[in-house]
Order: sequence, then structure tokens, then C-alpha cells
Amino acid sequence: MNTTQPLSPPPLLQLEHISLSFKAVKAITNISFAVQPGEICALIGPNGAGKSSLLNVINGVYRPDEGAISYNGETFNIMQTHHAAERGITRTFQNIALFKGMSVLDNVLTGRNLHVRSSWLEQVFNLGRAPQEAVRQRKKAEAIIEFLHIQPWRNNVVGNLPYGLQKRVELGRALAAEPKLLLLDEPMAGMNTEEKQEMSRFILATQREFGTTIVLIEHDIGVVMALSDHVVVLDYGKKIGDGKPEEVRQNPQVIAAYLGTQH
Amino acid sequence: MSFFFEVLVGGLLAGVMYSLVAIGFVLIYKASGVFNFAQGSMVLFSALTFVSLLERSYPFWLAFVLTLLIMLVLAWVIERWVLRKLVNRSPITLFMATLGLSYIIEGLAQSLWGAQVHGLDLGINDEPFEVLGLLLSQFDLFASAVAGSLVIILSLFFNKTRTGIALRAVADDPLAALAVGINLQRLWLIVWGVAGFVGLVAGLLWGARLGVQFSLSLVVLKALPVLIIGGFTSITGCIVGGLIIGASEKLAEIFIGPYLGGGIENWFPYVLAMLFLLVRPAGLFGERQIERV
Amino acid sequence: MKVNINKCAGLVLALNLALVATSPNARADGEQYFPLQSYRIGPYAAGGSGFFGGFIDYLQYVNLKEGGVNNVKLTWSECETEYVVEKGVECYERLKHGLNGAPAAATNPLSVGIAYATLDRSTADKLPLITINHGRTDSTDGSVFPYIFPLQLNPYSEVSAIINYIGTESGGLEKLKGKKIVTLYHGSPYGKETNGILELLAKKYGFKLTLLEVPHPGNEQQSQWLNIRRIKPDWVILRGWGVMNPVALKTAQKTGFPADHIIGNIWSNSEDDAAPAGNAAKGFISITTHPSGTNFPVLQDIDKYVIKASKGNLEDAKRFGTVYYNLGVVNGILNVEAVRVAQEKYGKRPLTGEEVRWGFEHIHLDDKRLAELGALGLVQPLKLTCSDHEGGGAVRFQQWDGSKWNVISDWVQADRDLLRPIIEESSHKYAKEKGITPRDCSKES
Amino acid sequence: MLYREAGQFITHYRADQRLFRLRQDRIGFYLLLASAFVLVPYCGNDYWFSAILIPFLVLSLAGMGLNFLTGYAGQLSLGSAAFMAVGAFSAYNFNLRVEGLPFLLSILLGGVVAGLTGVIFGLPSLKIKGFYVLVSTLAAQFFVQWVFTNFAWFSNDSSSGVITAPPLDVFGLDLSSPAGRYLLTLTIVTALGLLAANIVRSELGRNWMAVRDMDTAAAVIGIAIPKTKLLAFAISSFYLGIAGSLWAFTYLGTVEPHGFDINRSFQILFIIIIGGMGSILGNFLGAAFIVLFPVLMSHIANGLLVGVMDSGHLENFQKIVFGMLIIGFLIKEPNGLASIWQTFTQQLRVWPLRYWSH
Repeated sequence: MNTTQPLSPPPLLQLEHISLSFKAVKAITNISFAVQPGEICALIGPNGAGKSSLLNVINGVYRPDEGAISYNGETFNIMQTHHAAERGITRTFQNIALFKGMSVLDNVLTGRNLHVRSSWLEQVFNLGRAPQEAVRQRKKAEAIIEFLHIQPWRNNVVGNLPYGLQKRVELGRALAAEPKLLLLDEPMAGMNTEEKQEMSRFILATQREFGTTIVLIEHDIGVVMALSDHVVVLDYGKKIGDGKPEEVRQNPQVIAAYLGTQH
Repeated sequence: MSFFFEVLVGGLLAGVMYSLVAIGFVLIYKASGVFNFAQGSMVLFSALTFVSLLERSYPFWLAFVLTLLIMLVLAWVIERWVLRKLVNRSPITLFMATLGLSYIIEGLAQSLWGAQVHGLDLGINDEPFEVLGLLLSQFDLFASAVAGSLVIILSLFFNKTRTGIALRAVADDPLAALAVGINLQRLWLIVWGVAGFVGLVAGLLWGARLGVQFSLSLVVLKALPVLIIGGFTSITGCIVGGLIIGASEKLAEIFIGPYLGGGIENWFPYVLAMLFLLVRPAGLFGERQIERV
Repeated sequence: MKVNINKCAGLVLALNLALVATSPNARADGEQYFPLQSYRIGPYAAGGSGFFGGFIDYLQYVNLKEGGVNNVKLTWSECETEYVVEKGVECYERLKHGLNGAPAAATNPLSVGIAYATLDRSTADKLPLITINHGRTDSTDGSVFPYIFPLQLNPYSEVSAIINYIGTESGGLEKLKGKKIVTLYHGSPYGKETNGILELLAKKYGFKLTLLEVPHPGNEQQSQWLNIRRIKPDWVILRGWGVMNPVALKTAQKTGFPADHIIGNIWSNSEDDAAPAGNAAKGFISITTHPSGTNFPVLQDIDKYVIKASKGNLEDAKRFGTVYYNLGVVNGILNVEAVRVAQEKYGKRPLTGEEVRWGFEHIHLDDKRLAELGALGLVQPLKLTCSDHEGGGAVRFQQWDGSKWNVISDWVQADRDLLRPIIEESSHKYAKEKGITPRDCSKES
Repeated sequence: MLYREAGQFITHYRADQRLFRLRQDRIGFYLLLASAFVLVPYCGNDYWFSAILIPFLVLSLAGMGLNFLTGYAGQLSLGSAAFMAVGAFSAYNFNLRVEGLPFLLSILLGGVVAGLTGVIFGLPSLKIKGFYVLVSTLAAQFFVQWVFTNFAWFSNDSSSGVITAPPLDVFGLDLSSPAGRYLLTLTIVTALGLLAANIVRSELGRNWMAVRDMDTAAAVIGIAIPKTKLLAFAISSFYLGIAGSLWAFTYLGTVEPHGFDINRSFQILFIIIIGGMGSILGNFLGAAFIVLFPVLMSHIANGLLVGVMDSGHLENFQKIVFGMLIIGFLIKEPNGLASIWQTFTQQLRVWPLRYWSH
């Protein structure tokens, strides 16, 4: 037999032996896994399993006690938030972290900040590169707004929008950064089935149209199984499962710890 | 060397007076998360009320009780008309509201009792006597004793009484406290009332020293660095912070001041507090918060 | 500076309607107006309410007793400044044009800050600015500051007189050599103003001077007084302000420094400075340009005509005859005297500010005139000229006995000849900076 | 239907980013400017220039400065007056010590020095958050005042520590009359006001608001927090510094360090609370309120309440009303007068079709 296994590309993101604790409480214990470019990877597990903390480690909001993160060929012991952002990692938050006093458009535009080339002085005096750039960035932002169907609320202050829309705007802000790796912390929490379907469509479209790699945390197993290419299961800060959705579904440990409790 | 100790002791005793004002802040901050800038005005208001009653020949104890009642009414009004309307607003908004409050209280104090300076004699001698070559005054010792007993009373209150324990619960987690049926509004009223009491005590001691007058409300500016160093949530921190500020500013004024042209006492505590902040952002005894996102 | 209302009446009317229309419109032609930038609240309210109380009561008294100055009735209105500079400026601009036709005579803000801020304006508007016992020292030179009058006593004279007093107490100025004097000053421009002069005097007389600053507002002075305790000076000069004064006395007691060797300056000399310190103030000495008390005929008259008739301005009748009140009365006497002197020249009618200025420059109060005014012993003999806008430069010393001030010295004169060249140097520097050509006073009549 | 927007279609992003999107707003703004520059100088009198309009303009500018820092970037400050003092005293010294330096340039340089001072006192904000930043600004407040009181060099060794305005010569014009001082102030404030509107609509303005609303999220999307915060301190203090110079030179004509004490800082904070945080218009409304309200009150009292209330009581009463207004605004209208104005124009836009809005 001479079938050559297609050589899998190196992973975009690889966590190695990450541990994190707050004061005396261990939040994450020795977790390692890898995310391939272009895939949707779901992190699942019961509340308090350490999923959000893990996302916070990946983009530098928390500093792990041990372990290393490899991303796109570079290895970091501690990822700084701005390093993460500059390298194309963005995210959304579990409890929406939008800029509540700003309009939808402005929120999306802030997502563009790393792509802005003109200096603040040029912008303030509207000189040099600034005028053309303002139009260029605006076009990009408008494209995102259109993509997520939020044009009617473009100039509304986000703090006053309904929850579901805010979730969408937050996704928009993240997409505006043209991320390589997008971290979504419970993008569908608190939504009804219809809204979940809509959000799922946006997530899939993001992956397909922009080729973005996505790591997401989600509780709804149905959604997870439908969306993801790869599932990592956490429980009490430890990894108890890692593989394709159908494999994880079979894993007895996972069934016992997590899925088992669902039925 | 004895001069050094004299300055040190003088500074520590002055620091106790700062602590007295700072305690009022901590109480309110702990219970309602409000940084109450109006504490200084409350000190002024209570002292002015007390001394005006005294001048209208009320006996000491009656004036004290009446003032306390007035402070309670004030607390009720503040709770009813300000705090309750600003629930769930940002700490900065609440802080600014207390700025407004301090204007109201100062205006009120002056229109009720006039603007002249009143002398206040608590019957405690402020003449010095020497112990081991150090200069002490009865008044300072009395003030320290008062501050000490206040701390003891307040910690008993917080640790032993039902109300006190409920207060700590509120400070830790207001939502959970609400869920277990603690009456938040009543507690706030109590805390502002107690803070009014502490303000009255501070006002009497400061008033006896400075004369009761408008500038009493400025002591608030001395209390702020004390809070930063001690931490916003700890009564013990107030005392320690007060001692640190009192001692270091006096030492700095005497031993560093001459090289800088003197008069550095006004800004020195703030610079000190700032340096402290850079090293210990939550103060010596404060609780550090973990940011959850 | 006449405002041309007709220029665009509509707009001006719209702008002014809300403000001006609310004032009463009774005409007051034939009256002389005093705009009062008073302060009755805020940290210095005690001084303001006493001073303006005395000032107003005196004006009232002149009206009630004599029907005004040569039948020109006096009128006034108040504008609260709270001792805040911008409010003082607003009040100045609002009141300077007079009231309902009655022209303004002079402004008396009793605040160094407001005086500085209205100095140029007063000159431009030709309205005398009276800073009795305080103000800008070099404005004594009337050739450069024609409209500014630091009447009776400027800050330099103040310290000079204090040093002269200490000299006398020590048995002669030559005995000052080797003495130790500490000056405790308020950490503000006012507090520092005389430091240079003190150093000059220290060099001249050979005493050892230490300058100690008390940061504003001065409610903590532990370290300064411990320092004093270490230095063991013969005298402490207290150049205080507001709360700083009683606190200084109390802290002095706490550190064992005797109050009768502390000499308060002109802003440390009222009942409100001493009384709040209680026992600690007993024996405290201060300077004054006028004694407190009610034994002077003019005060008796005010009591009779104004206060007994329930037309007094004081809210608290106990403050009648206090230091600030009497300063207000003195200030009233001098203002009215200026109007009277000017009327001799210009006629018995309401006068403009420019005319009143001439009156101020020709005030001449000798003992005979002071007796006529019922103010002998209350006001010092005073002669103002074009070049000398201070006139007096003498103070008396008073001592606090625990409840009131008692005068303990006769008039002590400042060494004005020594100070004059320093004042002129400063005023000429100012003239140069501002491009002012000083008047030639030998040609003034 | 004065406020019709029908027929005004915005077809370019650039047009959409204009300061005033509606033609009526634009025309109104030009009319306002024209009357401020032409009509008012022609009609106004000394009192209006010296006691109302100039302080109003200067305080609006100071409000803008604080609003950048507090209203936009969310950093609470009680040190505004310190930066005003730095601006005023620096400008005075530049003018005094550099031969032939034009007046306007010394004001500008004063602003730059104030901006740099702001950066220094802003440094702790990189490490500390919330009210704790207050400590740094209070340190600035007390330290700066001490420096100018204690070192006579800054006031050219004048014994009283008071500085006086240099001659107001701009391009050979003598602007020392009240109307001249008004025009000078108005020109500077208008220019800086337009610039301020550009700043807050630029990326920098957005970054400030992002840091204010949720600093963690701002960091996560790549906004450089230190640079953003320090620029807020720098630009805020620059504006305050210019305002300080104007306060000293075109308004009072003189100033002592005590004139920039903590009460001034409070006053400026009240301007933005009442006017509206995070709004440029709000600074003007707030400043107008703070200048006019006491004047109106005392005029009313002099006219209508003679004998009913003496000036002392009135001022106390005023203080109480002020405090109540601050609390009232915080409770009912946290975005201040600017928000009330906006609601009003919004209603005007849809008037008389009441049910058209949302």
C-alpha cells in the first residue's frame, strides 16, 4: 500500500502544558492542545471548567503560571494582549464587552485600529494620508456592518440595543480587525433557537469567506456538533477529551463528566 | 536625636486626627461602594451644629444627642434622595454626586448657623508636659484614645452584631446580600448614620483644635492619601495610614523642607500615596480585585 | 467708557433685559454711590461681614445724622464676592457705572486678589481703588498708581513698625543685635510679600531671622512649631490668615511657646483670630491701625443714630466695636472724608471717581479734624499726597486678655524713609513693564 | 418645518463625516459665528465682555480640556487648575524671557509645557485605575501651586508672586480693550473648539472612549492603552494650559497661584457634569450655565428680593441649588445639558410628525 497520508500543515495555535491559578485555586491544570488553521474548534465543559480562563490566557488577559503558547510559528511563555492583537488574534467576551457609549459604527471602526496607517496628528488636522484613509476604513467597516445585517442601527449607541444585536456588533468589531484567529466566548449565550441559527450562520460564513480560524466556547451541544471541526472538553481545569466531534461524543470519560449529565 | 523623636511623635499624633476623618470614608465605602467626598462637609456640619447648640446653652450631652439625631436625618435624606436614585451607577458618578452633596451640606451649614468662627472647649487641656524629654499633650493623648476606642467599637460592631455582619455581607456581594433578604436601604441608612457619628467625633476634636469654622471641611483633603495608603476597605488601614502620613509629612517638612524652600506638607502626602500606589495598588490593607471578563 | 445703547438697541436690550430690568428703577440723581464688593460667606466671611457692616453703618450714620455729605445723600449696594477673584471682577464691572444715575465714588474690595485684578481696570475707568491696610505695596507711589490707595498702612510699613516695636521692647533698636526672630508666614503671595523687607531689616539691625512657611490653609502647624521650639526665638511674628491664626496660637501653647512673645500682623489681629484659640491666646500681641471698642464718640453716635434705630447692618449685635467692624468704620470715615474734601473743590454735588480721587489725595487728618469727626485715637493722623497714597504708616499694639483686645502702646511709626526707595524701585519697574509715564507730583495741585 | 432634512441625501462617506450633517445645523453654526465675531463686538458693552463673555469662553475651553480626559477617556481629574497654572506661568515666562516672541506663540508654548506636565502626572494612570488616578491629579494640583508660590523666579521675582498680563499685541494690533480681549479669546477658542471636534471624531477620540467604556476590551482589539491615555493627558492639559493663559491675560489681566486652586478644578469639573461629559457642545453649555447662573441669581435678588434675602444667604442658597443641580443632573440626565439640547433638536427634526421617530 502506498497511500500517502496528506501532510497536515503545522497548527496555527498550540498550547503546551498551560497551568493557571488564582491565589490558591487552580483554574487550569496542565492543558495542551492544538488548533489547525482554518478550523472551528469548540471548547466545552461544565461551568467553572476553565474555558474562559483558557481564552484569557491565549490572548494575554491572564498570565499563566506555567506552559507555553505557540502561535503561527512563534512561541511565547506569556502572551501580551497587544502582541496577540498585532498578530491577528481577536475575540468576543462572555458578558458583552462593547464600548457602550459609542455608536455601532464607531465600535466596528475601533476594530480597525491596527490597520490605520495615518498618525493621530494627520487625522486631527485632516492632512496627509488621513482623508483618504478615513474613507477607506469607513468602507471596510460598512462591509462588516452589511455582512452582519446591522445597517439600520449603524448610528445607534450600542448600550441601548437589544442583547442579540449587541452580540452581533461585538462579532463585527472583532471581524473588523481581519483576524487570523477569532476567539468567541459563548457567542450564543442567552439566545433563542432562531437567534442561535442566525449567529451560527454568521460564524460559518466568517470561516468560509475570510478563512478565519475560530475557537469558540459554547454550551449548546447541538450547535457545537453542527459547527465545529474539532472539540476540546475541559472539566475542573483539566482536559478530558480532544478530537473530532463524533470521536468526542464516543469518549466515555466525556460522557460521564459532561454529556452524561445532560440526559 | 531627641528632636527627631519629638517630630516623629508629634507627627504620629497628628496622624491620628487624619485617621479619624478617614474612618468615616471607609465605613461608607465598605457598605455602599461610594467614595464620599462629602465626609469633610459632614464633619463641618456636625461640629457647627453641635457648637451652635452649645452656644444656645444646651447641655453638652443634649447637644451631642441632638446633633446625632440631625446627622441621622441627614443620612436618611441622602439615602432616600441621592443614593437610592443612583443605584447601579458607576463609582465615578457616585463620587461626583457626593461632590454635589458637599456643596449642599456646606451651604446648609452656613445658612443655618452663620459663617463666623466658633471656639469649642471640650475641657481637655492642650498644654504640654514632658515625658522622657518628649513633648506630649493631654489633648493628643485623648484624641488617640478616642480613635482607639472608635476602632474597637466599630470592629465589635462589624464582627459581633447582626447588623454589622450583614454589612460585611453587603460589602462582599451586594447582589447575594439582596438575595438572602438583607434590607439594603436600611443598612445604608445605618452606615451613613454611623459615618455621621464618626464625623461628629472627628468634628469635635478638630473643632476643639482649629476652632469650628468653614475650613474644617478641608480636612477631607488630608484623609484621601491616608485612605490610599491604608486601603479603602480597612479600618485598621485608616489608623496605620494616618500614622504613616502624619509622621512622614512632619519629618519631611522639617528635614527635607528646608532644602526645597519649605511648605511641602500640602503635596508630600499625595506624592507618597502615589508611590505607594505604584507598589501596592490596593493599599496596605485593601482587598485586591480580580478582573473577570 | 460710555456705553452707546443706541448703537444696536435691539440686541443690547435683549441681552440686558434679563439682568438690568430686574433692578429697581428709582432714579437716584443727586446721590453719591458706593459700590460694595462685600463678602459674607466663605472662609473669610468673618472679616467681610464685620468690615462691610462697619462701613455700611458709617455711611448710614452720615445719612441719618447729617443728611449725607453736604446734603448729597450716600447710597450703596452690595455684590457678594465670596473673596473669590472672578466674582469680585464681575461685581466691579457690574457696579462701576454707578447706581441709577448716582456715580460711583470708589471701590473697596478688602481682598488682595480682587484688588490686583481690578487694578488696571480702576486706572482705566478712573475709579479709585481703596485697599486700606493692605494691597500692593508699591501702589503707595501715587505718581505711578494714581488711582490706587493703600491707606494708612502698606505691608512694608507693617513689618517695619513691628521691628521698631520689638526694638523698643528690647530697650532700643541697637539691642536687636543677636536677637532671634522667627516669622511664620502664610504660604501665599500675601504671606511672602514682606520676606525681603524682613531680611533687609535683619541685616540692618543684626538680628537673626528665620522664615517658616505654613502651607495654606494652615490647619496643621505641628512641624513649624516644633522647629520654633528648637530655635528658641525671642519673638515670633505671625503673618497669618484665617484659620492659620488660632491654630498657630494653639500649637504654640502645645509646644510651650509663650503667647505674649507672638506678634500678629494686620490680618492676625481680630477677635476671630484670637478667640477660637481660647486660653492659648491669652497674652497674644498684635498690631492694629485702630483700637477696638466702642468708647469713641463716632461709635457712640453710630450706636445712637443707626443701631438703636434698628438700622444697623450687623446680624450679630455683639460684633459692634470689634476690630473688623471698627476697620469698616475707619474706612467709611476716610471715604466720606475724601468725598467731602473733593466737594470743596468741585462743588457740593455727586462727584465722579476722578474727582473723588483728588479728594483722597488731599485728605489731611490732624488731631483737630479727628476730634471733629469723633475719631480721635481711632484713626491715626493722616496726610495723603499725590506721591504718598499711604499717608500714615503707624500702628498701635494691642494684647488679648482672653476676651478682648487692650491697647498697650501708643502709635509706633514705621521707618518710611528707609522703605520709600524700595517702593519707588518697584513702582518704576512696574511703570516700565506697563509703559506708564509717572506723573510729576510737583506739578499737581 | 424649519428643521427639514428631506431632500438632503448624503452620498459620500466624507460628507457623512462632516461636523454638521444637516444643512440647517451648518447654517445655524455659521450664523452663530458671524454674530459672535461681528454683531457682539459691535453691540456689547464692557460688562458683557469682561464679566460674562470672556470668562464664559475661557471656561468653555477649560471644560474641553477636562472633557477630553474625563468625559472621553474616562480618567477622573481634580487637577485641572494645576495645568491651567502651568500654562499661564509658562506663557508669562516665555513672553518675558524670550525677546521678541509673539504673544500668540508664547501662549501656544505655554500650552505645550502644560501638555508635557500632564504627561508626567498621567504616567501613574498606566498602572492604576479608577479613583486612584485622582490621587495623581491631586498631587499635581498641590505640587504645582506650591512650585509657583515658592519659587519667585516664575513670577519674575515680584514680591507678591502675582503676574501681570503682557501687552496684548497681536500682529501689531493692540487688543487690550475689552472688545479686543473678547475677540482674541473668541478667535482662539473657536479655533481650538473646531480642532476639538475633529479630535473626538478621529480615531484618537474613538480610542479614548473605548478605554473609558471597557479598557480590557480596548487592549484586546489592539488599542495601545498607554499611548491613548498619555495622549489624553497631554491634549487635555494642553487645552487647559491655553485656557490658563487666557484666564490670566485676557480675562483677569493678572493672576496669582492661588487663583488656580482646587476650587477652580471643581468648577471645571462641574462645567462638564452639567454641560455633558463626552460632548464638545456641552462644555459651552456648562460654562454658560456656571457663569450666568450666579449672576442671574444675584441680579434677581437685587431686583426682586431686596430686603428679603441678604447677599450672604443668597450665596449659600445658590451653593445649595448648585449641589442639587449636580445631583439632579447625575440622576436624571447624566449626559447633561448637551443631551437635553440633542433631544430637543431631535424632536425638532421630526416635528410635527410626532410619531415618526422610532
